Amino acid sequence: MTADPNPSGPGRTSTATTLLRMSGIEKSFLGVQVLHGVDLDLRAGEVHALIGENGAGKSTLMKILAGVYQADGGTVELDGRAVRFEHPLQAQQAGVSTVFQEFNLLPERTVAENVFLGREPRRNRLVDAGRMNADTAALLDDLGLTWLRPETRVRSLSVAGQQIVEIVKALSYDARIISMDEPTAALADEEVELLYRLIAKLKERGVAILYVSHRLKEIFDLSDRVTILKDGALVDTVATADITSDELVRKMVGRPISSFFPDKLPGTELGDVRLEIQGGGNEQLDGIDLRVRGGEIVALAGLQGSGRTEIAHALFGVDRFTRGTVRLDGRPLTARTPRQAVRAGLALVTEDRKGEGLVLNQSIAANARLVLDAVLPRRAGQRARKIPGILSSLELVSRGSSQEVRFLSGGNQQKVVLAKWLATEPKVIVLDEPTRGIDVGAKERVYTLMRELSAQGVAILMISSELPEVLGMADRIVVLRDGRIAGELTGGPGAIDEETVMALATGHEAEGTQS
Amino acid sequence: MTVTAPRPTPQRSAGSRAGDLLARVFGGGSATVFALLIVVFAAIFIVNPSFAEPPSLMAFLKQAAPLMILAIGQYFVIVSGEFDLSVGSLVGAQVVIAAALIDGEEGRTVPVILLMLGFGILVGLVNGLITTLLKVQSFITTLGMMLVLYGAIRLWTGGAPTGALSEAFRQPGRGGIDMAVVRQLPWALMILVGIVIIAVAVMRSSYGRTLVATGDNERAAGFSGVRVWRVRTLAFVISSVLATLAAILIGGYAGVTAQVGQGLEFTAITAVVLGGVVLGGGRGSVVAAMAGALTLEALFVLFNQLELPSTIRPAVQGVIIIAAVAYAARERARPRHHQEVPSQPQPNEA
Amino acid sequence: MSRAVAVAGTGRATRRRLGATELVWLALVAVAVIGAVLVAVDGQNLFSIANTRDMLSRSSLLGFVAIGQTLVILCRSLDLSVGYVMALSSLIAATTMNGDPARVPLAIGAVLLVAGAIGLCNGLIVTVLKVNPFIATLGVGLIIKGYLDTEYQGPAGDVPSSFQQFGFSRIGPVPVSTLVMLAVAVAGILFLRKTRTGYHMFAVGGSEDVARLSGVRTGRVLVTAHVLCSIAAGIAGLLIAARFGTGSALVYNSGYDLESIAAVVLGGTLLMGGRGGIGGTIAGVLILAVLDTVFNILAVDPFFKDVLRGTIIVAAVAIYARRQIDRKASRVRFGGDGGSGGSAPPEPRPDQPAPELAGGTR
Amino acid sequence: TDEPSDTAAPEETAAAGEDPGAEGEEPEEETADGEFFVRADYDRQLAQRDVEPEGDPATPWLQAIEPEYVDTTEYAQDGNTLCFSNASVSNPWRVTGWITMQQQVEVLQQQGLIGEFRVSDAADDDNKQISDIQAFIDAGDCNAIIISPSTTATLTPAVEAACASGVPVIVFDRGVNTDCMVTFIHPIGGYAYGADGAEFLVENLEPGSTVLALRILPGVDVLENRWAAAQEIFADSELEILGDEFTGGDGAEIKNIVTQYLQRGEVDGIWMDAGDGAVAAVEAFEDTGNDYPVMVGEDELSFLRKWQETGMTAIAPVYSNFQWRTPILAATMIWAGEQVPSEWVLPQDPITEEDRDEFLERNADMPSLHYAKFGGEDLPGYPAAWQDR
Ligand SMILES: Nc1ncnc2c1ncn2[C@@H]1O[C@H](COP(=O)(O)OP(=O)(O)OP(=O)(O)O)[C@@H](O)[C@H]1O
Ligand SMILES: Nc1ncnc2c1ncn2[C@@H]1O[C@H](COP(=O)(O)OP(=O)(O)OP(=O)(O)O)[C@@H](O)[C@H]1O
Ligand SMILES: [Mg+2]
Ligand SMILES: [Mg+2]
Repeated sequence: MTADPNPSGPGRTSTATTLLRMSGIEKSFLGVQVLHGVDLDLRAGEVHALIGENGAGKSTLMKILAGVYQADGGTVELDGRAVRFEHPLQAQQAGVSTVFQEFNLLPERTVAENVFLGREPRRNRLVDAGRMNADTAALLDDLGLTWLRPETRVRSLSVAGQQIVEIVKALSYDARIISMDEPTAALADEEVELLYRLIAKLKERGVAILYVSHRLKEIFDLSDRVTILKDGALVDTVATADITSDELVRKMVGRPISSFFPDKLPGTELGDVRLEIQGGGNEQLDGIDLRVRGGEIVALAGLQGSGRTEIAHALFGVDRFTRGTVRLDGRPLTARTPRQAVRAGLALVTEDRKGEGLVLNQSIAANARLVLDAVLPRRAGQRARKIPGILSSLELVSRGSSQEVRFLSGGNQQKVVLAKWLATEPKVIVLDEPTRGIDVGAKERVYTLMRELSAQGVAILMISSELPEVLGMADRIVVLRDGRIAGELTGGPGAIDEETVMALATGHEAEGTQS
Repeated sequence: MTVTAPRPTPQRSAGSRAGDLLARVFGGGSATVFALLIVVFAAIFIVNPSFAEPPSLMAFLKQAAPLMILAIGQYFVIVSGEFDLSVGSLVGAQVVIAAALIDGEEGRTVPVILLMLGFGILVGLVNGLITTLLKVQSFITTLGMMLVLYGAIRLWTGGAPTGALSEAFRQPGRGGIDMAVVRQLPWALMILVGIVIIAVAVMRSSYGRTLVATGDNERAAGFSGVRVWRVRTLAFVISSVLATLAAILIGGYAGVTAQVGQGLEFTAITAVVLGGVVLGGGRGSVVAAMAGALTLEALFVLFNQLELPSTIRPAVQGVIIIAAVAYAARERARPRHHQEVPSQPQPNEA
Repeated sequence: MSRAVAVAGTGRATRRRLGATELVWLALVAVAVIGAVLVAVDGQNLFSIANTRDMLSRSSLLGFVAIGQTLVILCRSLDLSVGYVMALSSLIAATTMNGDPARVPLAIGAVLLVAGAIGLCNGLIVTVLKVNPFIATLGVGLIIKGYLDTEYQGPAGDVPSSFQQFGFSRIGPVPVSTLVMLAVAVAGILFLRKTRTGYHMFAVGGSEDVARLSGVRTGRVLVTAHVLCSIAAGIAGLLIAARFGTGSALVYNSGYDLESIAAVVLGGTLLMGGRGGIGGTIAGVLILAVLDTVFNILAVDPFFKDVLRGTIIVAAVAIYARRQIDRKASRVRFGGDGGSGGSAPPEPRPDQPAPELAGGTR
Repeated sequence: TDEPSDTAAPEETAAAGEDPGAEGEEPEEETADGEFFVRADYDRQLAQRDVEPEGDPATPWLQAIEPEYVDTTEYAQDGNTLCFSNASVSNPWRVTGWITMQQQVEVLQQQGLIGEFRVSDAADDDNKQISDIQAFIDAGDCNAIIISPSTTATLTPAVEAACASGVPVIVFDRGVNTDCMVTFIHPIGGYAYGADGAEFLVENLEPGSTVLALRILPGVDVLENRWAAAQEIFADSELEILGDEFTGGDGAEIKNIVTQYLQRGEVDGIWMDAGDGAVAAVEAFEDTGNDYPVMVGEDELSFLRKWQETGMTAIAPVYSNFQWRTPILAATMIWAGEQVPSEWVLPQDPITEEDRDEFLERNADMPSLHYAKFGGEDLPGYPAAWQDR
């Protein structure tokens, strides 16, 4: 299933007024320059995509526009007048609103309170909660989000629901410029479509949109122009219509990426069943039957909230299966803690890198050996000797293993997470959204790694919301819907198409089970 | 910072390890405390050169040892992301327990000390398990423990301490090996050195690493197989055991008084924070925490040497603590320390 | 549309939720009932006019402090200087009044001004100098202590009887001071529910970065909370002056700092900020007052009281935490936040100007 | 009934001259010497040390110095519920006294003179003590209220409220700024206590010797009076006062401070405003290899034992602990309509080298934090009640 055809239509208006002009923007963090004189201009009614690898400086540029950071050099002109935002408030007042890459909601507050945070409507100087709810309801209705209620606590929403609240919040500002930093990272196709529709509406109103995404498809679907950053420097700004995706990737990475999904390595064989779940179930899952062989890559596909992560967590002892059995290499596995799972030979690369994957204030070395320290303290020192090798084979870019991981870019952080798990020499590795929010170069490295692992006979269970990746990498695809297995698609890379998977995931078409 | 060309992470040489260690000890917010320590000592020496004589230094270290030990214990808890407000009460309770149970009889010294250690472990376990299993914030758990210990001990003794300590019990805190030059090498100092060595070793062990990781990001640590509850509980036990050792030294040093231990928890936490350890966990070194305690004790000596009116000392102490912590916070935010790390390969060569 | 339901969440969390505040008031009722039964066994009536008065008047002093403390704790800060502010305020009040009823307004003004200024210092040290509030307010407390010890060798000043009424007179069984405390509490509740600054306190406590990125002037909010907290402690100081007839420096030894924090937490406000309120705090204060009165009537050994109080506070918070455990934290977005409960109040700001890092870690 | 009145008007107390003056008198009477030094009180207390008290020396808790008896027939009654608002039992001196008081009550309860003995303990919190007293008044069934105020000035309104309720009120230990109570029981007082030690130092030290003053807390009137008197005496001497330090009564703190002073120079004498931790101060001299100072301690046994053991030159001023018995006895006297002194000044003799050994012998089985002049030897619970607290 594909999204609507390009909502902007073919005739791109390059003559539209320039709303915003950023020129020569410089920014350093802790003595490291991350933006080198970047220029960017936004026109009314255009969608301007900003792309670049992890750490290229996209979010930083956006945050300078939003008043979160202050540029060290360069100028920002709004309507031809120079502005300098010292506080996000000033940016908002000037008509710039932002969907940040990181989530920006208060879990304990309601949808309405979050949407109107910082500018609650008042009557007689007192906050008018009634109007706030009414306004939010009106806004939600207007956007066709009738299922979302203003009084709901954000904590009780699903991830996608939260992301949508965030987008609604940015829209509610009535801004002339809206910048969105990977707004779809947590969205499935259906919500992405909703976003497409919203963006189309905004364009009609003459709003300028700065759009960051690692999903090239969206760039081509949505944007009028695209600006490419590399290592904090401007590479080019081109009309999207004038560039192919290969060219775009080349400009972004600095080298052509021939085949995005690497082929199986020679000598990769399907071994015995290493991981087996039979009739697994708990509060959110039911009837999960799953088998992964050594050397095999099985993907779990499904919509947001379909229970994929839940399976990973239940396997790994974060949650539990209350029904059914799990076997690892034929031996029953009832992990009640991650530690037991690790001891049995399981590894889990979590979907939330910063929250669940890394201890950000610690060094690369400390992160990479954390599992060893926690689970195998006696042999930790000895095993940790392999870590530098693993890190370099992952092509980690850092300033030495004593660097704190919070200073790494997303892709490099993910490599540290991978290294941490590889050091345990797992038999089965579960990768939950392993490429979420990382750039193409790093993605490719992850894919290669997966191939290498399966060549070594490791069983891989991959969870991903990016269908191309699922289709490109998996030997088998298990589709989940509402916590149950909706179907299983076999045939390996190239044999299955997106429509079949989506049909299963949404349940809109007849069963296509082939297992 | 990011380059596309792959470059391997360099192997760490011995030199780079030493560099790392130095960076970890002196880097970040910890540099402030060492600077402050030097300044305070310099000031003391200027005001009173005789303080630099070995016997005086030994006497100083003897009295500083208990707070340093408490600070080390508190460090374990703080770096794991928690608080231990019960140590002051625990020190008081332990001294009173010792006096009441020993009651002046030499023969009971060792059994009572063993019993005190057992009691310390118990208190730490209760603190730790309530915090980790019942999910009560440690600030509240240990505040409750502080009240309970304070009340229970007085309930038991009817308000004021009873009994007496034995001579043997008083030795570790009061005595030492008589020798030339330093006059007396205090047992307390030797015990302190032993504890510091063990503490540094523990922090470099797997346990220490998982402890810091837990304080930094409990969830990530949990997903990495760390048994968070166990790691934290152990930190509370360590804190309580070290508080017990501090109690043995304090009781030995000065005998029993009703007020013993009062307010020590705040002094210990202040010392740790002064050492650049961040409340909330995950950052700071144990050596710096100990240096924080030493600095605080040195500051008290300096106030005395300067003949500052004793009523005004808290005010000066308050100003210095706020200034030092504020300065350390600025330092941490500055780039310098992250680049000064020796032997770091330069980024971006491609 | 089934999809919509999925996006809107399972709704699990919204079911069967009793607000934290209601729970605390229920706890208060439970404590009162159990207390009344125990007292009745002893042949007395916990709710006799005399005992009711006693409970209410015991609650007023701690009430003021705890109301202020609630505001700062909601902002994920805390104030350990309140005891010293109370002592200083009582002295300023008593010495300014100096027995002259005409000077009462002047004294009240002076107290509020000085207390507010101290709160401003606390707030600025926390926000501008980025000192952890624990250390900042401990340090400011020490500074005030130094001043008090140097300046006042004991009780000083003289409070005219007209102002002593504030401490002693009653309307029916209800002491005036309790009424004033309740009025301040109501004002505080309205402030939190009806003003933007009040809303923003929850936001700052929930996540300072989120609040800042949403255009909230977080520094100002936090400073406001600290100023209001100190002013509340100042009012407590006024009450002390009224009850003592003089100002007393030694009040700082009475442990109101920790006790007020305990009352706030007992009242269901999260020590990590972002959730809770003054309503719960008042219930927390009343629980402590009921306990105090019951212990007094039953002539419980004062040291046993400490043991019981410590146990009750921990037990109560353990019960609140229980309720939160089954509400699983949203996995992706709110990382280790909130529900995990176990961790101490972290420093409210990261040291780095790196808001993006804070997203999932705490 | 609990209307506060302005604190006792200055003229009243001032005019009353010698009798109502307690320690911590009205600030109005302040002289240039400082907030806590009232010369009239100082002179009177110093003089009272030499006055022979009335009554049997075998029961010093019933003796009185220069008593002025008041008639109590208006309070005579059959009711015998005794209410006691205690400031706290937070230090060994108060604990010792509190045991003595309970023992005394037990005796009288057995004799049927006292019925219920109701106690509330304010744990050193003035506000709580005010509430406690208020609760006694409100309860309305106390036949007498004994108050041991935690702070002089702050408890005044509450004591006045208690008096106004018509119940006989007995105040002991620290005073309050009113004379509405039936009797105020206290040993001679803080000036005398402070002077005993200071005079001893002046007598036993060469001119030019150095003295370190160790104090517990600032701002507590009883303690401030002791220091004020000592300062008065030191000012007239040729002793050099090195400093006055607050220790919180914590032994470790005391030892630290003394060690630091010794490290700076010689210390020939130590003056303390209370004996808690006196042993720690002495040990600081031992541990640093210095000669013993001339020492001012207190009648706490740990100090007396250390003194005997080391043979140093010392004195133990006494703040008579036996005063805890007196208010109980006074209550029964008031109920019986017997006269009591309006200000009941109990004797307060320091322990000197001559009688030290005698007191040590008498208390040989007592714990070290016990006070030699606790005056409970004749009570039936002796000695077990004081031994296993
Ligand atoms: N607050 C900060 N402190 C230090 N370094 C930072 C900070 N914020 C960003 N950086 C660094 O600046 C560089 C640019 O980061 P930025 O987040 O802008 O990249 P990005 O293009 O948005 O990457 P991604 O695609 O991963 O989101 C990275 O190297 C990052 O590590
Ligand atoms: N924090 C939470 N609180 C309540 N319910 C949750 C929470 N997280 C997930 N759920 C629910 O659990 C079920 C399974 O969610 P899960 O996250 O496993 O799905 P998923 O397919 O992995 O989605 P995602 O792409 O977000 O990882 C869904 O019904 C979801 O709404
Ligand atoms: Mg980014
Ligand atoms: Mg998932």
